[in-house]
Amino acid sequence: MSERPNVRIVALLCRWCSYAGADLAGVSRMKYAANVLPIKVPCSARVDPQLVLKAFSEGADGVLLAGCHPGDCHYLKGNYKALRRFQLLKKFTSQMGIEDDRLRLEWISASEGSRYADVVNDMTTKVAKLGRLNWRREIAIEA
Amino acid sequence: MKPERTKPKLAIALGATCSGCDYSLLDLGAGLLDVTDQVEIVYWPTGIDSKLEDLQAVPDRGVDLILFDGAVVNEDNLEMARLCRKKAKMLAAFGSCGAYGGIPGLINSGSPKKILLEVYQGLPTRSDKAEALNFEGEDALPKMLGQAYSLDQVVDVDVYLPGCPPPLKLVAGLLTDVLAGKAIPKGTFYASNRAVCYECKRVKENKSIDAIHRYHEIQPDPTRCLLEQGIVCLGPATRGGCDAVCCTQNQPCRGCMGALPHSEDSGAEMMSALASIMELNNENKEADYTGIFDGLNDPLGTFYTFTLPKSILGRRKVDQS
Amino acid sequence: MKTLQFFPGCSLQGFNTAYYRSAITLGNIIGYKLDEIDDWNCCGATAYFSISEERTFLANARNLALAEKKSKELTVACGACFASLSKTAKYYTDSRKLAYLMDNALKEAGMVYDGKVKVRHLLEVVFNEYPRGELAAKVVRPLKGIKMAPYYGCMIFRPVPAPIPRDALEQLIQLAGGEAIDFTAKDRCCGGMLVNNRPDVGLALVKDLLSEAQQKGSQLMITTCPLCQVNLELYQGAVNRKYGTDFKIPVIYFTQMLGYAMGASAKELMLGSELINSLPVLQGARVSKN
Amino acid sequence: MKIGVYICHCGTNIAGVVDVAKVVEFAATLPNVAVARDYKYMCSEPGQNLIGEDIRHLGLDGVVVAACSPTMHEPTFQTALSRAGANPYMLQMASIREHVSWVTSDPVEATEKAKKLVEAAISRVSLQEPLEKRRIPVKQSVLVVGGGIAGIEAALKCADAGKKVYLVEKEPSIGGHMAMFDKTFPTLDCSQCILTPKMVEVVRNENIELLDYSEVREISVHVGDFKVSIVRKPRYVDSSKCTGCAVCSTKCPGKAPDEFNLGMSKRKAIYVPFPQAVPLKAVIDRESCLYFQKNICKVCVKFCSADAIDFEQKPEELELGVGAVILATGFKPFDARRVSEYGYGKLPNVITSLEFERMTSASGPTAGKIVLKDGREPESVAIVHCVGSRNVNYNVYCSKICCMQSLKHAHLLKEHLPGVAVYDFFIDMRAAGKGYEEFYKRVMGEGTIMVRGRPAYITDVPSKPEEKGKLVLVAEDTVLSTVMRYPVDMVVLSVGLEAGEDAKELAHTFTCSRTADGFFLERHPKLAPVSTPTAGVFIAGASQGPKDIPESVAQAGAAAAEALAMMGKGYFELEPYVARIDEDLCSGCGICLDLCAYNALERIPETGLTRVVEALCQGCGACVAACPSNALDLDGFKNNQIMAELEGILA
Repeated sequence: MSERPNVRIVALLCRWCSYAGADLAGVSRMKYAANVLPIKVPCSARVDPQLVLKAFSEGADGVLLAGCHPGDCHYLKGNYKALRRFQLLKKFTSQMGIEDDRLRLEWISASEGSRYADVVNDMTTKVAKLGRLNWRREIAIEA
Repeated sequence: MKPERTKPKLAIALGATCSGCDYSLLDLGAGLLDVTDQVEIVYWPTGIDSKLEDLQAVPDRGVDLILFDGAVVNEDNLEMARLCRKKAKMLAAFGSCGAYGGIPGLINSGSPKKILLEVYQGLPTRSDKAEALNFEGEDALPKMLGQAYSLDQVVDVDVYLPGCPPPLKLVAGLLTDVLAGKAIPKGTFYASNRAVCYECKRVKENKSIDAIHRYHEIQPDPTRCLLEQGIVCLGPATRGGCDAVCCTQNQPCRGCMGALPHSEDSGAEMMSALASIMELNNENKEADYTGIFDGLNDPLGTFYTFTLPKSILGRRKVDQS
Repeated sequence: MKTLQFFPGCSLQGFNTAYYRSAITLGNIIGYKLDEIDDWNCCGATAYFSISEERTFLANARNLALAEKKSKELTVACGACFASLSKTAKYYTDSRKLAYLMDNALKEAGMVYDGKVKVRHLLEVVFNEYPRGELAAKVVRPLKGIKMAPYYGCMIFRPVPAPIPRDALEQLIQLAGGEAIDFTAKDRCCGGMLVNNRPDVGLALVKDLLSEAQQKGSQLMITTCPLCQVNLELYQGAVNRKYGTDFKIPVIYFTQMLGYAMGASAKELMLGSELINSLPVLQGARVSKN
Repeated sequence: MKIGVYICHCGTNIAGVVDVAKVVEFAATLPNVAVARDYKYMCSEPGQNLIGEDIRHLGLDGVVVAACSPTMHEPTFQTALSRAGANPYMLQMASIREHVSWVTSDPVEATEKAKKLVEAAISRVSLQEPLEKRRIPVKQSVLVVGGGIAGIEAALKCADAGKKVYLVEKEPSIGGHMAMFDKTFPTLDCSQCILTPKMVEVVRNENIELLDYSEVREISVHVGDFKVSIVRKPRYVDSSKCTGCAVCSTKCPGKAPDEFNLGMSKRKAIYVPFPQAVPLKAVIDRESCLYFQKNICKVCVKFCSADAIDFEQKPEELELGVGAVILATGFKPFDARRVSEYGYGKLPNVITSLEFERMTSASGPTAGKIVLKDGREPESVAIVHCVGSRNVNYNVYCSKICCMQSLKHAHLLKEHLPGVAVYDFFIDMRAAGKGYEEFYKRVMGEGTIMVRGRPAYITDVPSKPEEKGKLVLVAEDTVLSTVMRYPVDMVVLSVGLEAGEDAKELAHTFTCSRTADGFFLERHPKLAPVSTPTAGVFIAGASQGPKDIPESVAQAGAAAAEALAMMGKGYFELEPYVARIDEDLCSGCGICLDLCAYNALERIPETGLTRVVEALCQGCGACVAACPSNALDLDGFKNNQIMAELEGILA
């Protein structure tokens, strides 16, 4: 990444796979964009769509959901629910004019530190292309 | 003359509304007469012969209760909302439009400008497409605001009476409380704190659905939960108080009573719930969920019919163009 | 009828038209069409390569960028082209530095490459895209009793191995009715350019291959790479002179072999155009058939 | 609300990139922050005391530690809090090492990000509530999966500690790969001789229930009480009667390749896997048994004096409840066929290291003679290292044992056939281990020719007369940097170690993950090498990664210790993260009921509303996110807490 994009990406990471994967990226000293702001959740299935919408309305330019690979969910079947919710939510957010690249779901296992770094970098570049979302400004009450 | 003065003053004002809420009051039937006996209606354009001046004439905070129905989409609505706030001791967001933005709130799914043009010029039935809109002069159209707002997004609101229209027993409830001079804490909702399902008599067995059906596509079993039959019913995410009137009529709930307490966004709540139980029996590594929501072409319209302005995102992203 | 975006490379157009022609003919039989990419350039293999590998990647970046415009896949028949193209594609995704260099080079030419192209060798396509049963059903002229040496050459498996089992060619030979010898040298070096600039090394390598083929009694050698074909066939004389051997083994392409078994005419496959005519061997099969 | 904020330098790990002073200064300005400090090593004793002091003197009720990842030190600081009398769950960590200083090059960006994470932690902690760990009783029994050396060792250790142990082995006998070896490096003591006593002990020990010829079908993961269902395959021999005399197999006409000798010899349809097998009981293999195939014969029945033969035996299903699980499912040798250029499977005298082990073993197919397929003794043998290892086309990792194994083979060759010429082809000689380097020196001293180079290919095609009838290895001797041809009689391929075939399913059954190369993933590479993310499931031996015998044994001990510690405590402390339901908000819509993978949600018959069965709740929060009336919430991960963190992070 040549230019330093000022976009902010909230990453909701399941604590068993993806957060551990992010830790591994750290332990392996992989450098990636500082734009990503991690939040630890017990499972990708804990992520309430409201949280995602809130993130956007609070000023996030992108939201990354990450969980264990299908079949590897620490809670057996949480990530399937996350996947289905994501699909429906995505339909809605695109109706609301939020570009595709701003909302993303990835399976990142505890051993995929490099994958985490790559996803973050890739997403940062893509979101940076779209620029800031500045949601709050646009629903500010006029008059 | 004396009792006259002691009569509490009532006004019913309108924003962007179909006035359905007003008319629904007529369902009080003879009851309405009792009301009119006990209160002095200072302003109710749809009900009695009254003019804006009548309301303006009242001293500030001179009206005990103002029911404001309708969303705020243009400068007239805004002006009226502010006037009501000024004149009212207690201001009630009356109906789903007042409380959440309601149907007019759906203009937030696009840009007001586009919608104006569509309505006033784009309509296929209009011959004079060329005619320009005038927002100036005598017969000027009120200027549109950037988007639609619920009443409490533009002025302070004391109580809420959601519903499209609000269930009569709740309206009666509010009036009785006011007449009884009962202290009503700010932000009170005249609605249930539990979801519609609590009032819905349908049998709930097993919430896991394999397909979503449009209402006309199937013959729903009148005794079983509609959602379990694959019909998108917003009951679980919607305030009760309506006695599940729609579901009782074999119609899915469309969410007019709005989000439950502690919940900011009934639409998101419902999407999450629905997606959670969809294909629930098909959770395995090979499961392919692509296209399982193809039956739901318009989540926005389906889950935010009445609540878009009050939802978390509130409106569609404004395209920079 | 699949359409395969195709990179012929210099040798298929020049010295080894037989390979190109037979590839097209085979396609007409089993159902693919070769769609040559416009304005492709040298794949940078051979000499180029050993002088500046980086240049090779840049040259290929252009080919890949061209390819990407049309499709995410690029099929190649020449082993050398396959090696250098697939290598470039792999390194583009693996190495940030090379990706950077390639992007810049392309920018100069006002082109972009997104790293999406999958480079495939024709052998792999034929093997993976068409069920063996289906292919076998098309065989009308089984090459009964012909012993063949399946020779992959070194490039199909190096450095980016094509996703096929190491006996893919054997399987194809068998379904064509032929008999594949157990050719331990099947993926060894044919000498490449060394036959010219280091004959002592190059010819020795050619000799090794031929002698195993001969000792195991193969009447035909089946290749998947034009360079191998040339080295194995053209230099048999030189090898014989140098080592006092008596090799005389025709060397043909797997496309010709399959095409022939599937009933295409020698002409359509340019069979017989070799220096060591393969037709007597192939026709030998037809005779012994009944 | 009084919050203390503590920023760790972690030496230079954090302070080297993040401007700690700035972060402290910033934190101090935030609401509810009573004190903000930094310290070189927060996890150190003085660092922890710092927190303790402030809690006592300033009466902090919330603590934010910005340091390494919570995965690393959350427990440490939680303890620090409780020691000081605060509730351990009033802690929130901001990972400014793994998530900031280690991954961000630009100090400015790093400091900014650190600030954001700290602010988020502060606004979250101010909404956190005191929580109590849940105590789940732990069953006093262990399930050990796999009867190789690691499994045996772990089983014995647990049994010696007086715990009930179920040892499951899918083969008819325990012993695993070690039972197949002849000698062990570097001490060269006989593998069987040191293993068999342990194998026998397994059956002697009354605390161990050996479930041979059995497989784990499924397991329901409930911490402290795993419900395991095991299938016992039919031996068609009544183990309680069989004496292992093996008369049956001497008489049996049915023949099949002998698995234990890797098919180098034949065994009968009814057979005892190997002389030292445990249990020493016969087993019938349906495929080669004439009775099962043609419904004839029954010779075994005639000759079995104990009349133990029972053709009617059916697969048996057992249900167990155990408190801990130790996975010791071992490895699978790399399939040498995949390296086509070495011609294994085509060239008769190219064999694998394991086959060589059987050959040199006195009880093996050749009764300990090293011979070629035609029975001749080889005059020259080549040993090839790293077959399938350290190679992008197969496995990138080093299989660790092959170097020593190859050296051992070189030695054995010299021992069995004094005159033999031995070539040892290696890439790098990795002899790290006690007495290993010495052994390497010794073998070199014995005249083995070391060739530093990986053979390009092996062929039986001679290019000069002296190569006739030989196997020719063509390799570059990288020391002489010339390509050489080595004609030999026999080639031994030192095949690498791979994760077992069933590793994938096992990982899935026991809900533990695997590394990219397929071996089981430990919870922490340094600090929890035998634990898995699933509490109560431990790993030992080569199922976690290539290992030699001493390491496997050591690891088995460690796994046993972990399991015993858990059982010794008697209860398992479960994080207090459970779903709670507000019955005044629940409408009984039932959305949540079927979502729960642990059936922790049930309908209250009287009211029709939902209730949470705390003991079963694992705290994933799937129901919480689904609940459309926000009646459900998750302790420790409440909606408002996550929202607060979100607002803080985006502030």
